[in-house]
Amino acid sequence: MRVDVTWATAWVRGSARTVFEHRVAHIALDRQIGDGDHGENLARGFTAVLARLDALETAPGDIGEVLRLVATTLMSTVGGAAGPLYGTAYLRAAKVTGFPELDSAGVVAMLEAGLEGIVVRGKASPGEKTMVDAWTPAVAAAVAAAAAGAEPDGVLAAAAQAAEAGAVATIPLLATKGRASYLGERSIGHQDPGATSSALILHEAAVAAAGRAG
Amino acid sequence: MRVDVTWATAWVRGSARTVFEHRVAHIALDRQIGDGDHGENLARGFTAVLARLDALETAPGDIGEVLRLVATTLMSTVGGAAGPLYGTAYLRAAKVTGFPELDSAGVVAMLEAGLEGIVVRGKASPGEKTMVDAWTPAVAAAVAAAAAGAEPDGVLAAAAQAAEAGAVATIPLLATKGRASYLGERSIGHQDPGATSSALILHEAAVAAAGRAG
Amino acid sequence: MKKLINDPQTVVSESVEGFGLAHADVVAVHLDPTFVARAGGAVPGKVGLVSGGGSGHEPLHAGFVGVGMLDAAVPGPVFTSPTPDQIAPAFAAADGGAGVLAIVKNYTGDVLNFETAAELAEADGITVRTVTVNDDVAVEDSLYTAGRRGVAGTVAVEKIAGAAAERGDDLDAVVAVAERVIANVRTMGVALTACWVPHAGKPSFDLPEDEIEIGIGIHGEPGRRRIPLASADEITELLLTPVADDLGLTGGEKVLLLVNGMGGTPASELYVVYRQARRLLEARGVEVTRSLVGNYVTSLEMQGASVTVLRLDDELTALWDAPVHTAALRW
Amino acid sequence: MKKLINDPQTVVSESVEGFGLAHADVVAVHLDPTFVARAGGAVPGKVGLVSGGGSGHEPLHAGFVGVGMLDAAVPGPVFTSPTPDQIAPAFAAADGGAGVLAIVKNYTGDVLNFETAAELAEADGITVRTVTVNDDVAVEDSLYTAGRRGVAGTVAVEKIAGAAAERGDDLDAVVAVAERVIANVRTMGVALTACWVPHAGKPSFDLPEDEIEIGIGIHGEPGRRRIPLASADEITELLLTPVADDLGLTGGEKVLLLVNGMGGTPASELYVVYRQARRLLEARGVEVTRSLVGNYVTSLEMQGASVTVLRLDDELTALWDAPVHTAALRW
Ligand SMILES: Nc1ncnc2c1ncn2[C@@H]1O[C@H](COP(=O)(O)OP(=O)(O)O)[C@@H](O)[C@H]1O
Ligand SMILES: Nc1ncnc2c1ncn2[C@@H]1O[C@H](COP(=O)(O)OP(=O)(O)O)[C@@H](O)[C@H]1O
Ligand SMILES: [Mg+2]
Ligand SMILES: [Mg+2]
Ligand SMILES: [Mg+2]
Ligand SMILES: [Mg+2]
Repeated sequence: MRVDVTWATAWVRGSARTVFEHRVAHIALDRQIGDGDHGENLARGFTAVLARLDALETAPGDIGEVLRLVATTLMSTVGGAAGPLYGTAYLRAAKVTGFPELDSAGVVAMLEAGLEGIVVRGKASPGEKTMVDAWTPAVAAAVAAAAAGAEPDGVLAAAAQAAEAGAVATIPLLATKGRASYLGERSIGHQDPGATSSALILHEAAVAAAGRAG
Repeated sequence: MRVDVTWATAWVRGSARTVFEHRVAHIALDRQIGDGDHGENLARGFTAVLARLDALETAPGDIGEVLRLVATTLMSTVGGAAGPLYGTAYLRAAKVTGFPELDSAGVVAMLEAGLEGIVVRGKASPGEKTMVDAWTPAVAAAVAAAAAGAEPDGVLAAAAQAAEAGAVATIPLLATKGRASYLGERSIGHQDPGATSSALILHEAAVAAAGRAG
Repeated sequence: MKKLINDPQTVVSESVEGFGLAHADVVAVHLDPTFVARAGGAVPGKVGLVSGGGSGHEPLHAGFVGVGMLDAAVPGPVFTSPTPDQIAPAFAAADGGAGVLAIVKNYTGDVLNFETAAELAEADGITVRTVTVNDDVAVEDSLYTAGRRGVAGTVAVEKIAGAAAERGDDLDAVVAVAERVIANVRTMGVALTACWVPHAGKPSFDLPEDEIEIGIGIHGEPGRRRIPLASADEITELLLTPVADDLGLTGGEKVLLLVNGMGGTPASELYVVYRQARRLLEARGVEVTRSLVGNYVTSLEMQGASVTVLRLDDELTALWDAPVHTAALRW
Repeated sequence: MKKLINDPQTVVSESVEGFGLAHADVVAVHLDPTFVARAGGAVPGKVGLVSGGGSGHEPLHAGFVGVGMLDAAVPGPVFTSPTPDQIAPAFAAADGGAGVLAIVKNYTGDVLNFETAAELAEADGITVRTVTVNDDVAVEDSLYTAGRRGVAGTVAVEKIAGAAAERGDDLDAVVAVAERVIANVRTMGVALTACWVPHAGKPSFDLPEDEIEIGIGIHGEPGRRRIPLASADEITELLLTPVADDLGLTGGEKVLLLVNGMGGTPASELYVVYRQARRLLEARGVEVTRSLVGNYVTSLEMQGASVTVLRLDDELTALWDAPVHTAALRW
């Protein structure tokens, strides 16, 4: 139930696992409307994240420390569009999570900061068929859940579910940002790889919180 | 029945036809143990031969004149190994056929001169899996037929039949001359393209003589 | 798809290492983080030129490091932008005290990573200015996209800006020359086959035996549209026309014509394309005064080509003609 | 197989025409009969160098016409030797009064057609001497073949003999230098895919997805043997070992290492091969003092590579380093 530094580590390890498992699936999606490297990029990044996590001499003191490690590692190993976007998301999130534990408002703040980082870097609006289309409904759902009195794990679960729906909802969209935009009309009918990986990663945040509860 | 200048023209036109018809077959053979151009080379050459034949203002006066036209045309349009080899064969043959008509001895002399031209240029012995393996038995059969009293058309028919058998007999041979020799053992089991085209062309010589008789 | 590689994970580093060994007279390769610098280091007082991007476009960019062109190149993984922690040291290696020009092809990934690297370098006191190459006219309506892509025209930007830096122009002047090239260069490409990214195990797109993709980029992505295979002359016209139209060539101009191979197309075919592109330009009254034909900005082993036209003036021509000594371009 | 051509029958002439337009500063193209001569014509008093052979190996040979290398090149149809009526005029165009050296790759067709052309030229009073390049060690037992084939080593022969002619060596001396290169250069190649001759409509041989051909020539013919696909390092060892063995390299030698692409292999892979070839040579105690990596002697769009080693001495090195200005080689 507690969204604390142990949760953060579990989230990151879960994210790595899901990124490895979906490596081929992400490549396949990116091959349709991009250049086929999204799965490889994220797998390379999270391999490095795990390595740095395992190499730590002292356990991270707070959530922000974990997220900062993820941010700098992804920034320096992922490359492509996803590297700076995810990197900035984690970096911004790290800035508002310098605590041992988050309450529901803290979880919302973390997700809001992540989305803000993506938008600041990538300048995409909702509906442009990017990872913003997973993060925007996720933040909205988190805000609503917290307002309705949900616990931190419930807030994360709501965010994950909305992100997943948002990712699927990118299918009919025409891409106007990122590499898929070069395809014009031909980008319609395919799910955005970055929105897909975002939903999977947010799903792991909820799983990690639920797992701690169970 | 007469092996004269009309026959020579008919032979050349028949040769062109058979070369066009077997273009793909010769390419296929050459693709197995060479570089796949033999059919294209001969088709290009005989296309030029027909063009020059058609462009003649006065009909050729003797067999040698026809064969010299073929020789120089093939030499300057076929390229590859086959160009100089066939070119020299026709050139040598032209030298001994400066007559309106050939008797059986004349036909033998023509075939001997052709073979000699090929050997002088290419320096191949029988059994090296080249066109020499069609021409050598053809000359031998022509000599035998003439000695047995055959008419010119009979001499040509005997030569054609032996050439055909000689071409087929190249299949089990290991190539030691020409491009196929680079394949070593892998040249075994394939019929030599140049021997094959030689047999077809000699076949047309017999057909042209028989056609005149019929 | 068969590849002459050992391992998809190591192909870039091994290739860059081999490149460094083969061209030690021109470049010095740094392996961790990976970037390629001019042999002998930064030239004091000269503006440093840095470019980079995903690998798989060779000889771009490392093949253009050397006297008269780039001071450093930063290769990312195949078709994936390099990361800021590679780019920032390359900026530092290229800086001779007169500032650095970053030449970035317009892809979100490249733009974002170079932007972050520039921030890091600026924090270390290095002045970085950036130009973004966007010559691909296949992306027609750039209002609805991330803007036009940067493709083969990049070679012209790097060569000409490199010559300006080499003759001693300051950073503002080098930026201005680069921007002038960018404003005057346009490209359009065609793919006959897809390429195979080493780790993907699949072609970058599926294309039937009788169809081609018009308006491709250089990352193995599909093009803007698919058409039946046509003759080289017809295809060349489909490439050249939007290029010449977009440049507004009406006659009397002097241009550089670059026919660029995508990696797997024989040189003989590139010259067939060049012949027709030149005829079409001449039919418009445009004079081709400089030419380049070959594999310069590739997509691995993709079969296809792109046609690039750069409108020249006397200064751009002189800078194009200025000496260059790199692995892939030398005169 | 898709090709950027208009018609298999016209691809060579259109390509050569485009080549001439693109490189008018270096070459002058003659179209009927087809040959490519140095711009400005024969150099009086200089030995003329002429080479040629089937097309499909570009940039060989036309790409090597220019100052410091060939005076004329004669392209035949794809993979088919040119004819004497093309070659003889090329001899005449190259003759500056000091005689002509014909550089012929050892194929029956090339040998016979050049021989006939030399007879024609001699009849016109032009002295022609011929050297036959036969660097391909794949053809092991040359007693039972038409001798070893001439492949990528041809570039070294043309460059070095060209430099000797350019510095004013007489015909005997140029022949001697060319023979010395031929005696010291060896090559071996691999194909990952076959190529497609334009008029054939089929690949030049059938090769499964998991096999490669070792010991290929440059005419799309199958190699000496077929093996399962292996790593680049393993393949490179299969190529380099017979080359180094045949040259008898035991350590202490200085060599030129040429990694040549067959046309369809990306540059990045050639550098992976180069890296390993260089490591293997160094492990033998052989010093690589000169290098060349790229598509120089190709087989249309074939994927594959060849490894060439030339044992150098001081004179050959100096001649290799001498200035050259051709479409494909320039320094
Ligand atoms: N401007 C942008 N804003 C937000 N997300 C973006 C933007 N551009 C691209 N993306 C995301 O990045 C994903 C592609 O990432 P990746 O394949 O790793 O990088 P690249 O496109 O450089 O190959 C897209 O699916 C999209 O979700
Ligand atoms: N030295 C030779 N003597 C006789 N015939 C030869 C010799 N070398 C090659 N040939 C013949 O030439 C044929 C190949 O001709 P072609 O394919 O047109 O030329 P290339 O081998 O140059 O591609 C072979 O099938 C063989 O019959
Ligand atoms: Mg991608
Ligand atoms: Mg042949
Ligand atoms: Mg990418
Ligand atoms: Mg041939």
